[in-house]
Amino acid sequence: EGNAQVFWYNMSDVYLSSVREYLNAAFDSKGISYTDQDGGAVQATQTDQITTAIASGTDLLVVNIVETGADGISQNVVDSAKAADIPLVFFNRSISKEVVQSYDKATFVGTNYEDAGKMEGDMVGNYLLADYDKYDLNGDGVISYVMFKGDEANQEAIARTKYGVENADAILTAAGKPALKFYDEANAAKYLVDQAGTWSRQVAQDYMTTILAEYTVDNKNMVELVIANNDEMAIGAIQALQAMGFNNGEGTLTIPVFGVDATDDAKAMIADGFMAGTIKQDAEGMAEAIATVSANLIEGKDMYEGLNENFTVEEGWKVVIPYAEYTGE
Amino acid sequence: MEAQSNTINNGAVNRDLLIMEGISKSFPGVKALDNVPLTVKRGTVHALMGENGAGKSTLMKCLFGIYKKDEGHIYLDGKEVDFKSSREALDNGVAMVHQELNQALKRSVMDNIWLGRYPKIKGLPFVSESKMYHDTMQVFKELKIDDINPKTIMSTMPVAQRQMVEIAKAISFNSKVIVFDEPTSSLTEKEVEHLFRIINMLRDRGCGIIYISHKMEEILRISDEVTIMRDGQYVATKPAKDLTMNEIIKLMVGRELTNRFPPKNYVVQDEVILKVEDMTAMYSHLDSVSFELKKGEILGVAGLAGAGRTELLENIFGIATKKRGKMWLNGKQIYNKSPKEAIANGFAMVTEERRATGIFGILNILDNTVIASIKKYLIKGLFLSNKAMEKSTAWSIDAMRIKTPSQTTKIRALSGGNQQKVIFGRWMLTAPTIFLLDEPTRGIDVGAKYEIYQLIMDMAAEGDSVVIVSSEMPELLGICDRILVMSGGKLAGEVDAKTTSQEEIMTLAAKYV
Amino acid sequence: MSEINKPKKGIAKKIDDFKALNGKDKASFIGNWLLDRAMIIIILLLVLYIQSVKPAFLATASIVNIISLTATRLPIALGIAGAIILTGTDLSAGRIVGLSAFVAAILLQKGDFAGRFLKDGNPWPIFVVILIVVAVGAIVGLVNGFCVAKFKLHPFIVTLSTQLITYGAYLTISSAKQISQLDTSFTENFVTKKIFYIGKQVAVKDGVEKVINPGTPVMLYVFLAVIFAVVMWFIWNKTTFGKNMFAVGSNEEAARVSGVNVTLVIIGVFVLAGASYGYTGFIEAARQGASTGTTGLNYELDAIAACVIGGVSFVGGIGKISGVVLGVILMQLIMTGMTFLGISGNTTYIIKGAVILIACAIDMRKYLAKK
Amino acid sequence: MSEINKPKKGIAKKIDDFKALNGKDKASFIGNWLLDRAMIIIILLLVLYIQSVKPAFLATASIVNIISLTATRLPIALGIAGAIILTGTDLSAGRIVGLSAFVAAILLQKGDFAGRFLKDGNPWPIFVVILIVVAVGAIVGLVNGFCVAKFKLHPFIVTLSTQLITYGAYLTISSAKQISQLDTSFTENFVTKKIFYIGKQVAVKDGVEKVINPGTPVMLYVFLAVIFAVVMWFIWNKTTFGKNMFAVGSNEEAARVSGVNVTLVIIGVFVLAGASYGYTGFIEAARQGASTGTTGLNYELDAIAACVIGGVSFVGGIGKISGVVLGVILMQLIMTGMTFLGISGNTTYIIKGAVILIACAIDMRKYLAKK
Ligand SMILES: Nc1ncnc2c1ncn2[C@@H]1O[C@H](COP(=O)(O)OP(=O)(O)OP(=O)(O)O)[C@@H](O)[C@H]1O
Ligand SMILES: Nc1ncnc2c1ncn2[C@@H]1O[C@H](COP(=O)(O)OP(=O)(O)OP(=O)(O)O)[C@@H](O)[C@H]1O
Ligand SMILES: [Mg+2]
Ligand SMILES: [Mg+2]
Repeated sequence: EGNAQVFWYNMSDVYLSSVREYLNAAFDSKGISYTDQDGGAVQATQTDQITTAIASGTDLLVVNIVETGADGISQNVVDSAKAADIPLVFFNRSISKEVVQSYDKATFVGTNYEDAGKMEGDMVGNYLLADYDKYDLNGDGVISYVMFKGDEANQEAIARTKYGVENADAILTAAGKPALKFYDEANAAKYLVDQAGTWSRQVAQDYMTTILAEYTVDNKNMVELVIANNDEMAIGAIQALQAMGFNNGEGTLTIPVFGVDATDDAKAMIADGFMAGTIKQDAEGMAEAIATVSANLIEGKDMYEGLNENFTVEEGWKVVIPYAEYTGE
Repeated sequence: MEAQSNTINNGAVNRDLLIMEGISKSFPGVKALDNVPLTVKRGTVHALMGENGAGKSTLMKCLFGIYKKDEGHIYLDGKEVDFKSSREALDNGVAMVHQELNQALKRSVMDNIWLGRYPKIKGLPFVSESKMYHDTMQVFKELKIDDINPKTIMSTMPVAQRQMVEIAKAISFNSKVIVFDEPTSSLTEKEVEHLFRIINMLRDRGCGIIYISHKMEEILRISDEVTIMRDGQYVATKPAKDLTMNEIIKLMVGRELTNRFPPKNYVVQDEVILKVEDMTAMYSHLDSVSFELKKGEILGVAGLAGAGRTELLENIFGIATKKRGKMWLNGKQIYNKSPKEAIANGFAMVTEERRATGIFGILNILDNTVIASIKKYLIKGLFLSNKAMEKSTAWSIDAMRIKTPSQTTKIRALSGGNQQKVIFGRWMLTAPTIFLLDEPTRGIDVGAKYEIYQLIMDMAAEGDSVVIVSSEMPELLGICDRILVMSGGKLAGEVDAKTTSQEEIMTLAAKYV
Repeated sequence: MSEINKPKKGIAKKIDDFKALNGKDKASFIGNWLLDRAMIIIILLLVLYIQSVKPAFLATASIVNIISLTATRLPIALGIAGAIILTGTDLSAGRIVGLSAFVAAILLQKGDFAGRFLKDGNPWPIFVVILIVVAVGAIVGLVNGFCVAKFKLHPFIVTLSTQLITYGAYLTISSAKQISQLDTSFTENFVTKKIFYIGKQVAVKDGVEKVINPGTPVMLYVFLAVIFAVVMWFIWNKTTFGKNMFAVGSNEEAARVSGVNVTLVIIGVFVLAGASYGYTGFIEAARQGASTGTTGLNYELDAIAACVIGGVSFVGGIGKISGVVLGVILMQLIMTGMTFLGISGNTTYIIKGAVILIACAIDMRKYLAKK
Repeated sequence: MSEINKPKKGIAKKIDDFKALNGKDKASFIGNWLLDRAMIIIILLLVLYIQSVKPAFLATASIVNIISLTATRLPIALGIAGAIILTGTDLSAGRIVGLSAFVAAILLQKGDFAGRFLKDGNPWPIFVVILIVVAVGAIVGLVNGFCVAKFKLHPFIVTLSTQLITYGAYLTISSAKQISQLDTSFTENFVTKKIFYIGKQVAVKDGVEKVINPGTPVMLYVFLAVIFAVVMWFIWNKTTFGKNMFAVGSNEEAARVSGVNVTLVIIGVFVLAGASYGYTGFIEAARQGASTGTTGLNYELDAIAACVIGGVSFVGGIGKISGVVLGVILMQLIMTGMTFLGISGNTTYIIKGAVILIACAIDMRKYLAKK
């Protein structure tokens, strides 16, 4: 029973579409009616939707906030929900502790958004150390890399871009190896960005093709590592590599490529040996946790009652869905 | 073409080619046509006459499928027709030269002529450019148009030539009925003669021609029958040879109009108000024109099409870029770099192309009227006063005798002549000391012309000066004090309007061609 | 003149006129009358429908919500309407809103907040900030107008370029940092200040006032938007600039010949539009309590749609303030209504698109020259 | 006619003509000559500059890369150009690409893939899929054209609506699911099939061929794009439809009274455009090996920019296939060049915006009617 309004940051997001599928099913099974709303990646749109939903008198707000990291915005949302006494579940895109704790009927289901990048960085570092010289194609002792950023201004993208390299460097330097080197020294930003902010496969593919036109094995300046903010961009890079005869499995030169999300495509790529690894976020588990918490809130029970014990509840405000490295089943 | 003319001449020779019966048409607020009949015989030129807004163009548009008539019947060759689109009209042998030039200016001459019926290469879905070119040359040769290259882009040609292209296009359809809606309003005498030759040829071929014009001389010269309309109603149809100019005017206007031009009862002062020296244009062939304009003088500018008369006015008024040349207003040098500056210096200008540079089609009469004098209506320099604007507009409607349902009517809903009057009124409101007029009476009916001449004379009598470019020689001779003749972008000479003759002017006009 | 012969005026006259028509004309008269009011009728039908399904729709809180949301979208639509009247468009609007929201936010960040963007310092006086932010918008508008007027480029391409440039500039200055922790002088005490409460109920008991129902607050920015609309109405209808704008939009060449400084008018329209985006940025920053990289993104599309729905035509020279207001309200009603009706995200796009299309098509009919 | 008096032709004549000019006219002649070729000159200067900084820019691999990327963007630009020639625009392009990429992807998903969107089944024959996908695009185009022609709505608002509707439809059908694991008959064996290798070196040693240098592959879709452009050239320049399109764009009223079926022409242009987006969707799905919710997003903006840079004017009735091709190349050069020059992030937006603006401004000068 009860009506929930679910606010998605962007309905075309691939990972969230699987969360949505699971969540819709979970709500159905719990008898909660729901409406999915699309913020279209614009915070103001979402904020207005939430205000309107509150005015329409819904029972529960489930929010996948657009702008992570700006407390002012999430605080506004919490304040309006609180004023109308409507319970609130944030999920997936992170919210700060203070904000969530300012309302006793609010909680957050998700991960720490910085973790994905950190974990990816760790995975990259360890992967390289396993056989450093093999990946150092030109034998100069340094691994040159390219980083694909999904969106210039997105906080998650910023964090993944930052930690994806920093954490790898930390592991490498601890092992006495030099830090990673961006393939193009002229590039001060040290990443290539999808200008449209869509984290898209096609953009990474176009970039990578362009890079491979200049950086080749013959020139001894080949790019030796690809780190992408998500699997889509990683796959785009792989497709460009494959077109030039790399990363085609056994017998071809394979440059390690890393992504985040563990999409079906990425898993298949990893299984075929085209891709090195990715970070998995458990969509089904997240959906299940959201549905459980939601039902509890609507019925006025304790929020975390009956939650799957795989998920830890951190300091009473956050249900942590763990990330996991994925390098093949 | 041969076969076509034969079929027209076959059948009952005397049967009427086109019969329109009881045509009615209303627009919001206006009954433009009220039960109007029109019968056109084979092999005749039928003139359609009436004041501005009488409904002539509307009647023709109902025939041509541009407007849907409310009531009435149309019979073509004895068969009832009701064209839903221009396409249908053209396919059934009705062609039309429209009152307002309506062409794809960015396309070439031949693209315009064959628009809607491009010839194809046999067996292929492709257009045959060569056939288009040859057919165009063929048409031009037949009509003796020898100065137009079919591949020229329309927008680069002077209005007169574009009008000739439009005429050639209408004729190239080999239609049974050809409508000419004020074809000569932008033609000079030379082209008019040419057009008449063409029309006579068409008449001999058995076509029925409907000819609309406000130029009386033309009507009496070319037409066999005349139908007269007034206020959307049919007045009379008579053989042309039984009519005189005054009779026609009387039927049109409903009252006697004895003089075509108002009497001149003042003298030009000696004082030079404007001196133009060595005026040369940057982007056109206007070359080293110098002249003086006296206070209270009406100065005519004559010349053939392309003589550079429009360019002269445009350079003076700051629409076109000058290459060199100086101007003095009352002895003080002025520059007129933009129309705004020119207006501030007391100039006003009615341009040649009403549709392109005159009217604001989508705006109403009031907005169209006050735009050039807008500052006048500010209260304390801040906000516009509706009352003041309405008052001025009312004055203009009244003074120009503009036929309109209200001040808030959109100007594009007015007849062509009435649009011209609105523009005239717009400039009168700026109270100019020097009024530049480029074909100001184009498309204006006789009655209204007289009123406009009167306004021009009144201005002159009050000491303001007027420069008037016109292709109507009688008009120049009738109202001007002095006439400049231009030829090939240069000044070919200057004549006294009272003592000169049309021949003298024509000789000068040909000096540099 | 006797009393009887005096021509009737106002409604009485209209009724007489109507009676004088014959049956067919009467029908077409009613048809036209309805057509002229198509937008209002569509809005009313929509409201009635939603209301019948969800009675809460016309509760005070909901109405105030719709009005507030309309108020946030109105200025930008009024600004962009000018560009459309000049047969143009303005794609840079959203990014200008973003840039100015950022400027407003950094100038008005809390003084004691450790993560301040401008290290050390205090929030600036709010009216100075308004001026600065409006100036920021106006400057980008100036660039737009200048390029359109001087290089004769179509506004579509000019504003597409400045959209990119503005966003690039924003990213460069801000490093994509979110600016939050805004001073309350800006947010609570100014923009989102609650001016009065609708439906507030107070009981006096034993000489002590007690609030029974807090009511729905109406905030200052709603009033600011109304003032903005009134000012724009005067500019459009009562100034020479406004008249010139319509003239240029209707026929640029004719306007030039009539002594209008076309360049100045075009620049003026874009500057005014830019200023309205700057103002919107100011309000958005306060409303959201932050400035981020997506602030303002794609605002122009809804604004343009609202204008066109409200009868501002791309043909140029046509448009009314009241039309724009109705257009914005309709756009807002669509969005709000769908939330009330529980329509889900994907369907929302379809319905929004369809309503825009239908509303414009109906509205357009009154401008069509009849055959 | 004697040999001597025979008028010279071709270049010889041009040189004579030039010599006949006086000094100042010569200068302006050269100026105009350069201006007419402004786009090519800009492109050459850009190439020379990047090449001087990064010599690899003009290596075979890089040139093939630029050509390939241009090929992917060309069809959509050629489609949208038609809409611009009609004084319109088309904002629905990107979403139509997205929808058709989705359709192509579900029809061509691997038969043995467990997560198939269409449960059980096999990939359809590739040519049937092309037809279906092109039809999908054409149908949305038909809706666009119909609304523009029949309701006299501006393409901006119509295509904004259909953009939303198309996206909504896509979301509804696909649930935003990513469709991947496409059959190789589609990808490797068709669209991205390597037709030949440039610079491939093979040595025969002991009767056995050995590849020394694999060379740079050129893929089928490059050829398809060339064929597409050639077909469009014929349509624009050699068919009645093409000529009518230009006439309608130049003066709709004139075309109508000349007996052109304006409605049909407008619908035709949008259908053709829609078909080109459908085709692009097909190619994109294969190139990326997947379809997602962002496939095609905002493609229209780059395409429109490319058209305008290439001299297709919003004034209507003006445009050339060669111009569009140059425009797309320039847009591609900007993006590729910046990658080569190591320009990234914020600055790319600014540079892209500025180059579009400058290129258009220079190009526009040759169309300005001087008075
Ligand atoms: N599209 C329209 N909408 C509304 N009214 C119109 C429209 N077209 C014509 N009218 C009105 O119909 C009447 C007849 O106009 P029409 O153009 O036929 O006159 P005309 O005889 O051709 O005059 P002119 O000699 O000035 O060309 C005028 O009063 C005009 O205002
Ligand atoms: N001999 C010529 N040399 C160069 N340009 C010419 C020549 N004849 C005509 N033109 C072109 O024609 C135009 C001049 O026509 P314009 O309109 O000035 O003629 P006009 O004397 O005003 O006649 P009207 O007003 O009757 O058309 C100029 O734009 C010019 O480019
Ligand atoms: Mg007429
Ligand atoms: Mg002229």
